[in-house]
Amino acid sequence: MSDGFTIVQTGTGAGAETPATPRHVTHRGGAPNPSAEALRAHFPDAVRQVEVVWGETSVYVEPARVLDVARWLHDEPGQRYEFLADVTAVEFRDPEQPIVVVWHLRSLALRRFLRLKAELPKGAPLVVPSVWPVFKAADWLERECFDMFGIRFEGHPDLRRILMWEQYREGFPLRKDFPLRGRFSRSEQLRQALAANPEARYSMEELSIADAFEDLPTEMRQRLASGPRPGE
Amino acid sequence: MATTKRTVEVALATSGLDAQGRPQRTPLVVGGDGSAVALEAPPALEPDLAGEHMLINIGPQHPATHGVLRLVLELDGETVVRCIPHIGYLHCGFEKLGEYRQYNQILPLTDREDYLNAPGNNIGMAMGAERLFGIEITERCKVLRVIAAELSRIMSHLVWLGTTCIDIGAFTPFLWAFQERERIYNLIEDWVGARLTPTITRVGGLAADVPDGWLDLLTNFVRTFPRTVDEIDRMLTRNAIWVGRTIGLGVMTPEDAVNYGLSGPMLRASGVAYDVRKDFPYYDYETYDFDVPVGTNGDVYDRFLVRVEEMRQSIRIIEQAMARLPDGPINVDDPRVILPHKHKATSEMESMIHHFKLVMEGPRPPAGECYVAMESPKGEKGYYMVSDGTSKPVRWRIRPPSFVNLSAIPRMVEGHLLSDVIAINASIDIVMGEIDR
Amino acid sequence: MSTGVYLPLLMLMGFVVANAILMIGVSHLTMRRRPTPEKQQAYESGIPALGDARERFSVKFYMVAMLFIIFDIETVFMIPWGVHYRQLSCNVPLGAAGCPSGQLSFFGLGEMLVFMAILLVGFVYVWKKGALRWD
Amino acid sequence: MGLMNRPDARAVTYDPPSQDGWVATRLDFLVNWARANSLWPMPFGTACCAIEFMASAASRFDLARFGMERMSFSPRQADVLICAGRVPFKLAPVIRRIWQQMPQPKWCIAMGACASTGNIFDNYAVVQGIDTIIPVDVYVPGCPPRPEGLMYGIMMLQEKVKRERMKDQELRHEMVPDPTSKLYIPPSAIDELSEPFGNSVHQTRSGL
Repeated sequence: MSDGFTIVQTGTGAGAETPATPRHVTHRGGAPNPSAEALRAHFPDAVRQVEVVWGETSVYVEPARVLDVARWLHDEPGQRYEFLADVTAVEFRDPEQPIVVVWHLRSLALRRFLRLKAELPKGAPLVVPSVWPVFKAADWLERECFDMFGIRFEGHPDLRRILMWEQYREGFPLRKDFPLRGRFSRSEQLRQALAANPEARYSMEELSIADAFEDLPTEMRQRLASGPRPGE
Repeated sequence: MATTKRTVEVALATSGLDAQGRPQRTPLVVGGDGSAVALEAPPALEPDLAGEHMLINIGPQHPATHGVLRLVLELDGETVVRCIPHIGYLHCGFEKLGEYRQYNQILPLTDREDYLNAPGNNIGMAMGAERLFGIEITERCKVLRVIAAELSRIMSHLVWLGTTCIDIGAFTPFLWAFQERERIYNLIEDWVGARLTPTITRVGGLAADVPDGWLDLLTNFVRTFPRTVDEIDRMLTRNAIWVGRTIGLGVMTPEDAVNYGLSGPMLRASGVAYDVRKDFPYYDYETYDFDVPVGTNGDVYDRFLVRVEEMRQSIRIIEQAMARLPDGPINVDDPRVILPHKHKATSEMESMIHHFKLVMEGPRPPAGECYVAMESPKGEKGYYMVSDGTSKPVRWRIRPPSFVNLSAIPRMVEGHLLSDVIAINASIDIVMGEIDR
Repeated sequence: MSTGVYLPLLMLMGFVVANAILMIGVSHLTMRRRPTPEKQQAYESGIPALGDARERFSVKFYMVAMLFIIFDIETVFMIPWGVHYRQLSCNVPLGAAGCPSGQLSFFGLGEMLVFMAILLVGFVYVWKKGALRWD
Repeated sequence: MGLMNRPDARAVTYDPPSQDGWVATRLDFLVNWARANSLWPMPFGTACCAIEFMASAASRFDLARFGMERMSFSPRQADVLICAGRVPFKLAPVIRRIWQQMPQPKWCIAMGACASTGNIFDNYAVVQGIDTIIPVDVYVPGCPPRPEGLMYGIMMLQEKVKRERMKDQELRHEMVPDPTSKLYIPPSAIDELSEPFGNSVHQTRSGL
């Protein structure tokens, strides 16, 4: 039994801001986070735009370069953004505006907050590199983002639906074109939910674990062996 | 790219089929440096003596899963070889509902999302909306919100303590904890009228001011509550069964804890002293004198110690907050957000217009976005709101601490015994309403 | 006279057995069976169970169970020995409680020590053979 | 038939052929009295109502007074399924399966507005009332209902249990869902039951 880890204090990095309750935050144009300038210097082509809204710095990044930026922010001794707070997406009401994927990062050592944004035009397929190799926290966050918005994260080990059941037919609920009460009638929704066949409750891994493969009815076995991976 | 067991596992399961058409599977284990290493059969036993792995469901309807969580466990005898959590059994589309409601109508949603920390959620959501409007709330409202947040933290820790004790086998602390909870319920019921879903705040202020005589009840509670905490502490901290069942379980190293995005008591028990009230303070928390308990072993026992100590620190904060509670209005007098007073609305033309606009359309923030984080009993609870100038947000995102904490459960549970799975799962303090939103 | 001693014992056994039969029998007779396919299936927290429970377990579980039975019965033998320990320690068959001075012997104790030594040999053998090794 | 509007006690109807004999009524009384006062609840607690259910089972609002403090988490020994909390569609097959695995006689209390009618969650993810899935005996309103409200619901259920007669046949029927659609009431009834009402009718998205 190890005799305990050494306690990691926050705000020990050089130039860490002193904690203070933000007062009179201006709507736009506050002081940007120093990391934004460092990012613009280090990735001139990847960083498109930096804006400060209500005191928080947002950096618009080239979607393809998100993983490199995240890895640099995480490993760079001057930045040390080791805490990934959230991965989510925003779809605006007018259809032309692209879907924005948002990463919230915190540097505990320097007490800094940074928001990375990647704009995905609606016409093209919604694909973004996954930051899972750098932040293990992104595993479920990205699965939920896929489940709710249909954004595929390349490099994610196990991209399946996490909130809805895997054979969910109605599409991606948080998209603006998805009606609030769902596309089907209530009885149809209930019928689909109740009729979800047994293997819908077990993912492929579990079936292989239980070596229960031969217990399954034959027609399900063919479907499993040949059918598309659920959530594809 | 370092592949882990799941990547290779899933690939194998789908493509590789052996002669009888069954999926071929060689169990793989994450090596030290993250590379996948084949798990050879334990050498000690002859191959034909090795038992087959068993798949069991600690499913949605289970007394020890603190809600409708489902853990599928692959067991070798009693040892957990792999744990696959399934969530989503309480997914009620909160974020979709948020896009159809005005800001004051979203507050009742926050009560029902993390139902153990309802006042705390209301405060977080109101803080986010006020940042979106650019409003500064009054001093009295700030201090009352600090009191409500700390009471809510105590309530949430009491439910966690009660249910974890039942999971590990002690029933009496559950009754003690709920007896104290009923006393906090009485306080909040006197204040706002509801017990579990009070919706204490409004955008720009509070639902109601504290009734007179309430502070004496609060003083009485603050004076007698530590006695119960000491009683529970004395019963559990050096209890051989409790210590035996919790020490050394589900250990998370500080680097892993930060990388897996853990926050709150889970992170502090692993030795990382990150507390949103100290590092990204709000409502003048930096002026309150309280300390942040930090564990050094990152196991279930340390999480217990951290949470019990946090209850005592909350009492200290409430005492200081009561001492500095100023008089004055609780609502900011900004007509865009708060309804003007009754007689002004019926006498002055301008107030009537404000009254009408607020009631019909609801407050309308300028276009913009903001992410506001607060220290909920489970961890860093964030509200990310994007507004396009209308009275209903474009996106209302909740950063759920127990969702991210729970995602680390396969890492914590594998290798332990079946009964330890229950103790580790209880130590994460999960609330399924917040996880599945 | 000798059967009188056992009569209450037999009555107790009879009452116990009758009680059990009555409880199961009456409820079996009056109950209306309504079997449905779902009711017959196994309950596993609300999810259809997969695979069956009769998996092949590692042998170490059975080893521990058997060894427990052996050493448990050893302790069972100690109970009657403990009750009659005083009689065993006297050369003279004893009516009253006391043992006449000078007649004390350690026959009872010795007898049990021999019994335990034999089992101790068995225990050491099992230990060295590795049956108790768990992981 | 709430407790309040009991039939007028003074009016006595006496019609010997249609009523049971002395033995049957006494046996009914004994069985119903035993069942009503020892209902073992199966707490199907999903969300906030589960916390209020725990509070009513704790020492201040003691459920033990109704003989209900023995929570049976397996359907095999349960008499009452208390659905405390909202039921999403992903959970619908689970609650249906647990209800079917409970032995007769069994009853169901839908605790809270979410279990009774889907409450504010009138959206794609939540079942609009568990009576579209399983037959419900008592609906307890409230969000969450106060422990006193839950106890009033329990007392009404006990009243219902005491009124049952062993000879009336259509009491203890197992629910047989339609094999293809797996619904036990016609789809039109489900759509009509799940129709939005009250505030959720005009949940318009367009921000004014």
